[in-house]
Amino acid sequence: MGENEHIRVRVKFFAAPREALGTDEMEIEIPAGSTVRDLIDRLRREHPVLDSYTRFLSVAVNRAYVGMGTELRDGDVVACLPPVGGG
Amino acid sequence: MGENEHIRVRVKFFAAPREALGTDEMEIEIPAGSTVRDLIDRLRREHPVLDSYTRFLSVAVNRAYVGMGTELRDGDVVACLPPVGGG
Amino acid sequence: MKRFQITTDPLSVDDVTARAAHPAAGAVTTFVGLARGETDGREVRYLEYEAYPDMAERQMRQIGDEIRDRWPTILETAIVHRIGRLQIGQVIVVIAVSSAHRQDVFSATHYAIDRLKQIVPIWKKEVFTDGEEWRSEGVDEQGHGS
Amino acid sequence: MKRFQITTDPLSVDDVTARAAHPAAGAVTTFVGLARGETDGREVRYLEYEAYPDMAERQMRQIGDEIRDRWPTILETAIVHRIGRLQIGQVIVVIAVSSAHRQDVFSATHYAIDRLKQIVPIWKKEVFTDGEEWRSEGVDEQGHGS
Repeated sequence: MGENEHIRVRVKFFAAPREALGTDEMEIEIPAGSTVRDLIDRLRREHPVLDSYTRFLSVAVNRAYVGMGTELRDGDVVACLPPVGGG
Repeated sequence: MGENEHIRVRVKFFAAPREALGTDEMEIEIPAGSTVRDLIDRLRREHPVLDSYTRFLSVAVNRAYVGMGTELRDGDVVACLPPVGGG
Repeated sequence: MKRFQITTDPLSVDDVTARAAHPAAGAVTTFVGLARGETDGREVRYLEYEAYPDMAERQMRQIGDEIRDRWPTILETAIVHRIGRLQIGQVIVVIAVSSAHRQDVFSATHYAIDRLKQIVPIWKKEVFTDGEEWRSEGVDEQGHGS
Repeated sequence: MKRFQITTDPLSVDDVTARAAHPAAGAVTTFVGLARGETDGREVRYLEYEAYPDMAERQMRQIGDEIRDRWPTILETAIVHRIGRLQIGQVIVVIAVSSAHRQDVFSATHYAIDRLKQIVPIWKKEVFTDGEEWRSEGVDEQGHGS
């Protein structure tokens, strides 16, 4: 891929950050080679309201938990998961 | 109570000994002062078919487990309980 | 609705769960005993359960008291045991234990079924294609330990 | 009948017990989570549950796999979690674990609810008379540990 290539990912939000943001999903274009951490940093810059939720955020890509260093691919579904509270 | 006084107790049978005996209940007259052990010995003599079941028999009087030395009183309900198998 | 009962009717786990209801309950654990179609490799056709009902209900109530003594966090215990003929796969017994939180409900329910098998006057007969046998945990029909 | 499911429908313990059915099963343990009307002394009016359903069902299936690895005696695991608005006293989640005998079902069911609270993407909002709060075990709304 060239230096200026971009990929598109779908980002899902739940619970408190979803309410703070006012939306449960957005499409984002990011440079090819971006990691989950790059994406989260970008989201924090563009949506400062997310700031207080990112400390304990877990992230899933295509329905599986991943680490912050995971490189994203075009078409990935990235879920921002605050601490869970089922049961 | 005089030496020749008698009491009547109701004896209940369950499961294997009930089937061997062919009845689930009998009224028995025994001398006043008889213990549970006296009653069981008497039953074994009069109903040898019970013999193979008495080794592991527990006894309840008026719905509560009792020891073999317990003295019986007139009107008691004595239950002969083979090893239980609920659940 | 009795919390401790011997019955000839089919059992429902929801029904027994409701019998252990309590306004402060946040967790209920149930134990469900099912009629198995096999014992020691032998095919069981059906089971026959018999009880001394009055005493059995009294003993089950005692198990509820013992649980409350051992685990003060437990709110309610309910035990319903079916008797009569049971087909393979049918529910024999349901125990339900409620508490505000989940910490002690598993131990208490485990204790309840262990104690039921020790002190509650209920008997099980397994009926095979070629005979039948009264069964107790650890003691066979003739009363010999196994 | 799915063994692992997120649903908006009311739950039945009998239904989830049936989802863990197995021809060799002789014992089923269930865990039933109920909506509590009080948290830290504050009155809760009702609860709102939200999930990431696809991933939640996948994670619940993983819990079933983990249980089979840890306790080879376990035959089946079923987990059904309700989402949407839940009134106080209603059933939030039912877990059922089956086995031939009772020895491991309690530990396995306990493990299942502990794991569900760790790895399944489901969130709970408590709605009070004077506000509301997203709740996680050990972490409050702002993400601070408690």
